[in-house]
Amino acid sequence: MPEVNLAQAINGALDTALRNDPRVVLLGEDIGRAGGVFRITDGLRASHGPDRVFDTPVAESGIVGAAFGMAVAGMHPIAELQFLGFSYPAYDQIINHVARIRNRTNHRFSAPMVIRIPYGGGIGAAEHHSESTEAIYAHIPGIKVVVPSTPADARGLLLAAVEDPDPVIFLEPIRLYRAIREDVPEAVDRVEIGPVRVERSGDDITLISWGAMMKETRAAAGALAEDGYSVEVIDVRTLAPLDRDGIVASVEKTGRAVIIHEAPLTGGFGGEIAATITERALYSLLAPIKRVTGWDTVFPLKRSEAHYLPSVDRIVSAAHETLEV
Amino acid sequence: MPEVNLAQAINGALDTALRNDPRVVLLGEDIGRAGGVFRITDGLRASHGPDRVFDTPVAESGIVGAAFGMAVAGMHPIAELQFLGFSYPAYDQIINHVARIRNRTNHRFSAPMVIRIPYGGGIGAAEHHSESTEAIYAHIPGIKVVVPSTPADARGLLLAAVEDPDPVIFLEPIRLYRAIREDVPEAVDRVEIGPVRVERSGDDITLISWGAMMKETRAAAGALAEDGYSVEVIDVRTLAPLDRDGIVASVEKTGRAVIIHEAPLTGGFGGEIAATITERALYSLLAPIKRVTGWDTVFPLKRSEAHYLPSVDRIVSAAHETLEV
Amino acid sequence: MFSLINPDGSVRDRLPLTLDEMKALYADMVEARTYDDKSMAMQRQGRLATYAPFRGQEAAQIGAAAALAEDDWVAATYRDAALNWRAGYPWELLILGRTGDERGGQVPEGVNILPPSITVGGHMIHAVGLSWAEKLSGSDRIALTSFGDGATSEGDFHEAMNFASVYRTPTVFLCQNNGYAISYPTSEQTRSDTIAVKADAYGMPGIRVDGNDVVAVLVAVREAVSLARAGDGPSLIEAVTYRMGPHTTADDPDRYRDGSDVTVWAERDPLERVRLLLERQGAWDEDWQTELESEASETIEAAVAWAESVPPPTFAEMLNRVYAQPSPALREHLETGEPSQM
Amino acid sequence: MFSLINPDGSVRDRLPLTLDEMKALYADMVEARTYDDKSMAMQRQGRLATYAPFRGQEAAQIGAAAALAEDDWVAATYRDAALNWRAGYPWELLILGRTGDERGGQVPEGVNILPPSITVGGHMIHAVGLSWAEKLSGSDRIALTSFGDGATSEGDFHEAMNFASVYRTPTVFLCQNNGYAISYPTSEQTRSDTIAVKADAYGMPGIRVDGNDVVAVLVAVREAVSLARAGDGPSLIEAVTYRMGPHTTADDPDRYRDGSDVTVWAERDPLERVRLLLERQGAWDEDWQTELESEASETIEAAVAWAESVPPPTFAEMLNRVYAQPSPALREHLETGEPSQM
Ligand SMILES: Cc1ncc(C[n+]2csc(CCOP(=O)(O)OP(=O)(O)O)c2C)c(N)n1
Ligand SMILES: Cc1ncc(C[n+]2csc(CCOP(=O)(O)OP(=O)(O)O)c2C)c(N)n1
Ligand SMILES: [Mg+2]
Ligand SMILES: [Mg+2]
Repeated sequence: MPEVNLAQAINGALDTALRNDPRVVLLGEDIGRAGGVFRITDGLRASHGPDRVFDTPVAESGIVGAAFGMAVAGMHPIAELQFLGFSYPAYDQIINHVARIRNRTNHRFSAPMVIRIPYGGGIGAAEHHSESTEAIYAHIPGIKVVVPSTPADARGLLLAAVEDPDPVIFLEPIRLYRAIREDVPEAVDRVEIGPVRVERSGDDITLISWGAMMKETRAAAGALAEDGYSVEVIDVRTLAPLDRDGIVASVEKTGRAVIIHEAPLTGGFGGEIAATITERALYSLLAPIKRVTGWDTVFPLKRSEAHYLPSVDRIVSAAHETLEV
Repeated sequence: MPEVNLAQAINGALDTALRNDPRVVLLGEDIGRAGGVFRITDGLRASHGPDRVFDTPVAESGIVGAAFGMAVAGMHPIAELQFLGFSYPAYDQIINHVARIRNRTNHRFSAPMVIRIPYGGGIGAAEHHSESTEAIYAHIPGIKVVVPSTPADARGLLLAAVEDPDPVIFLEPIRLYRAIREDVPEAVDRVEIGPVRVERSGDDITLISWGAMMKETRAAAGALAEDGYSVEVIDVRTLAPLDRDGIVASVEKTGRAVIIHEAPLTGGFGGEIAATITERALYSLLAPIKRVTGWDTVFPLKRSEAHYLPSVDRIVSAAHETLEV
Repeated sequence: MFSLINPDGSVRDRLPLTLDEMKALYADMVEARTYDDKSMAMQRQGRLATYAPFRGQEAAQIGAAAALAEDDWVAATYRDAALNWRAGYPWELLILGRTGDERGGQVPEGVNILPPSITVGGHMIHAVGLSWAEKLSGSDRIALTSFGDGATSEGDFHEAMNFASVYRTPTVFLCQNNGYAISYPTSEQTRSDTIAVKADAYGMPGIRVDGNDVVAVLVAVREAVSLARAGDGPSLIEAVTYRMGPHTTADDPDRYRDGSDVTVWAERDPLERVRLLLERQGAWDEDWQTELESEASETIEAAVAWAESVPPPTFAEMLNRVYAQPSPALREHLETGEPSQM
Repeated sequence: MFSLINPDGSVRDRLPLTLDEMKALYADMVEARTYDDKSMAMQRQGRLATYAPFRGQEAAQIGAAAALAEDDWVAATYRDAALNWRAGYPWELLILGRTGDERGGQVPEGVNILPPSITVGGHMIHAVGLSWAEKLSGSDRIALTSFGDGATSEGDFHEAMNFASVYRTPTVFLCQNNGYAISYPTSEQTRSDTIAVKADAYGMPGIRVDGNDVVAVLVAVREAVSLARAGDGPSLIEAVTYRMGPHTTADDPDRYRDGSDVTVWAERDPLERVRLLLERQGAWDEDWQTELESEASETIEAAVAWAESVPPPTFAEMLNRVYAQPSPALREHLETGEPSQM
């Protein structure tokens, strides 16, 4: 699978999972004949049959609840919810059932399943199509929350998610689906769910982000490097479980951190990361931590989108303020 | 209304609201004839009639969605959801509709409504009855999130919520319903939604909490005072909008902070507060901020409840560690 | 299935409308189709965000809206521009919304129409709440909610139908069964023979009507509106129609349907049968058609021009519409946030 | 309404059961009632958390469970202890659960019963998924889900019914219509004449059965189970019954019902009619009754004794059951968290 984009990497991983494990089935709205609204499941119904890849009624709670039942009965379903903004009707099933079955049966039953959800803005989409509410999932014990930002991670983390004994929310950055291509050998099988990926090493400052915002974060790191700074970039990749050690180790080294996410500031997952750093690396901090995030508003429509999304400039200037302390 | 507990204060505020404003109606499961599972609406159907106080089918999305429609049409509905753990079926309505109508119509329509929800553990209740997932609401732009911890605040904040032009989630700490009595004159009309309440002034350390955990926080403050420390206690009261200035001012004075909440650590609202302090008062900090919270697990059943709930001891020892830096 | 006008323009029964009223309905459908065509073209030019065309559904939408009083409530969907417009939503605001501007939802005072719902299923209960409030306040305003076949699979459909029947709210449920929820055919979405029959589960009247017959829809919705206004509670109307175009401009229907149905339904075109009917009565000619089309074109062009002349929302506007008064965080954003470069 | 045994013990039709089978059903109901009474008493002594009694609903529960195969899936509610037990859930684990211990949900291998659902409505779709998985894997296992009248108001009921019918999953939907959702009477929850009729909205067979007639319930559920096992899809059974006790030990029914209905339903007691039937056939006497009761008492006492002998979960146990492997945060909690004083 050389040189694929993120969308193709996910398609390939789904194909591999369906091929390797008869317990894997796919279900979701328009994922069969139409191949999904982002074509992520393109061709899978044709190659694996209508008894492996199911189109479903428009009923998110039903999709997740049915997949949950299947998982408890021993299958490894992969459900797709069409957009993160349409995952909320399934929130009750996820928090009250999917996340809890192991706990409430003391391991007797479990729900090895994946819920794939495209998320994030940047494509001028309609209302509810640009959500970045990962924080409401990362807070819930019993599930894992994974957000890849590269084709290789997408493939590796998805294959790991499918094999994970616990349920995994797999968030797919819409605006990166076709933004980056990279060589993803089929042999890249699993990427461990948990550890952050240090994408770039540096000594002066740590930029911390995940998913779609990695694009701007990388660009900001490049710009700062041109200004002569040595920048470390961390792709968190897994919000739950959170690799606190990985993050703290980096900030202990650099003494400075900027956290970048697309969700609104207040209650965003950046708060957790900033709190963690303060608790564990206070004496290493050379400057206040900064968060560069979406504003405390509803993700806007196309004409205001550029006002909302954290820009490379905002990241660079936050980094400068941090560096100049 | 002299010497009432928190439950009675809320009942009294609902009665006042129904009396003062014909636009106010109440709806929810078992709130009418039965007076609510916690008897918070006791007597209100009898005194205001079945056209003001509605029992509803067991359908949380329906309750919130119908209340939303009523609010858009000019009423001021107060919906009750029976427990925070049963609010998730309504999450989609709250996040996608209630919180957004003003934004998506540029103020043409709005949803002046209150959603009352008992929350929190400590009474040995069944699964889903002890949730403390305030963080998933406090992150959502367009709504306000209020959590009283005293009878006077409960009355004052509820009356303010009813008059608020925007939707308010009103979280009621179950285990404080009947725990404290206080004199609540009927004249106490509104307590502004927003500002924190400095419940106790001190110079050595700030304890920050809200809602049900205020009880343990108060006890811990008492214990620390006996040990000779001067303790400041902040009742956040309003999680959204968050009074960052109030919190930062206190920590700038004391230099030390312990944040206490019942929800699991990771992604809890304490992260936001700790992040805020680090961003704005880093140079005042004399010690790392500590969070004393629930563990990263599902709120347990009765026999494990004492393992889970943050105890006075845990708060006191976290404070000691902070003070001894 | 209740139907009054055959595809060839002959009628099954006396129509309860004057010729002028028929002509007005036809003119409205022509205007709506002009809007739809224009929007498809604009989207292709990058001037609109994704667009969901309603071609083929004009009769269902215009017929339903024509049954409403001016100040009735409407809660409809992204595909219901014709319905919303006929109910009072100005074209220019519908277009402004489709350019990706929240101010498109800011309908004039007196127009009681919620912005088109993008979530499938969530808005039906709003119509229940709106009309419940009217009932409680003693007004005779009712609410109509329009939704697709796909929306009937959502739990929210069930809760809305149940609340409406339990509280006997003056609500009209209009389902435009256009054959698909994106790629998923109605025939697979449910095992009930019709959508109308689902009303039985709520002890509510349910009727199936030819959705491509503007008069049949008008009559059916009028009946439901009268029941509601008279205090006799809600009804469900299933308007059987067909989505002639793609789901949205981002969709490729060839992936899930061959052209055969489209051909069949083209013969049942909702405009054509009224044109034939009028022609039979000597009330249609080419000149009038040309006049209608050019007037419609001008109207829509003017609406487009207006919408495109609206300056984009400022950074401050974006932040000032979340709450009645911006929160402290929003006030900080306003002070310190750097407006981005558009 | 389908019914076979009259309240006076006379039968309407030949019963498809042997006398021994009838006696066994009776014995099961006696054992269940013993458990229920005992649980009420224990809760009053503070030995159980809130308890939801099923008195009056024994026939619906025992009859339904008796129609299942040993390894069929069951997804039922907090009120379904009798059903769960008869389907294989050990009393001692049901009791352990009610003392407030998650290990009560850890049923033995081979028992395919989910822990009692506390959320209303959420678990029905699980039965759909469970049985769908069995269908896909070619097994002939089916799933039964039990729920109350109140649960039919939730959107999740609709989605579960729809998925089951769309995918023709081998699922049996058993609604125990016991007259109330806490304080809210069934008659107000919906405007449909029955709950069974709601099946029509899904093209699914629906039947209404006397829920206090253990044989009628058994026959109806058996029929639904056969359909499901034969690949003929799901069914809905409405078992009409009455909750004789409070909603839970925290409830005071005097707030919302006068005693009159209770008196009426007391005459329709599900145990008494079988006792009368057996007595008519010379298959019941006081001695046997005493024997049944004392055996049941011993069984339940032993189960209680076992449950109460289980040491409370440790701090580590609490944290070790969230994931297959504890997360780093949980590992830290395990190291640094101070177990509280119980
Ligand atoms: C809650 C929710 N889930 C999924 C979607 C994505 N989606 C948009 S339109 C659509 C199909 C709706 O079909 P139908 O109700 O028949 O309306 P139509 O588009 O045919 O007019 C879907 C699944 C959505 N908008 N909202
Ligand atoms: C989602 C949800 N909402 C509300 C509740 C609170 N509650 C517990 S039982 C109950 C009534 C259920 O009535 P019904 O389905 O008829 O079952 P019954 O108790 O009569 O057996 C309610 C509202 C809940 N447990 N879950
Ligand atoms: Mg459709
Ligand atoms: Mg009931």
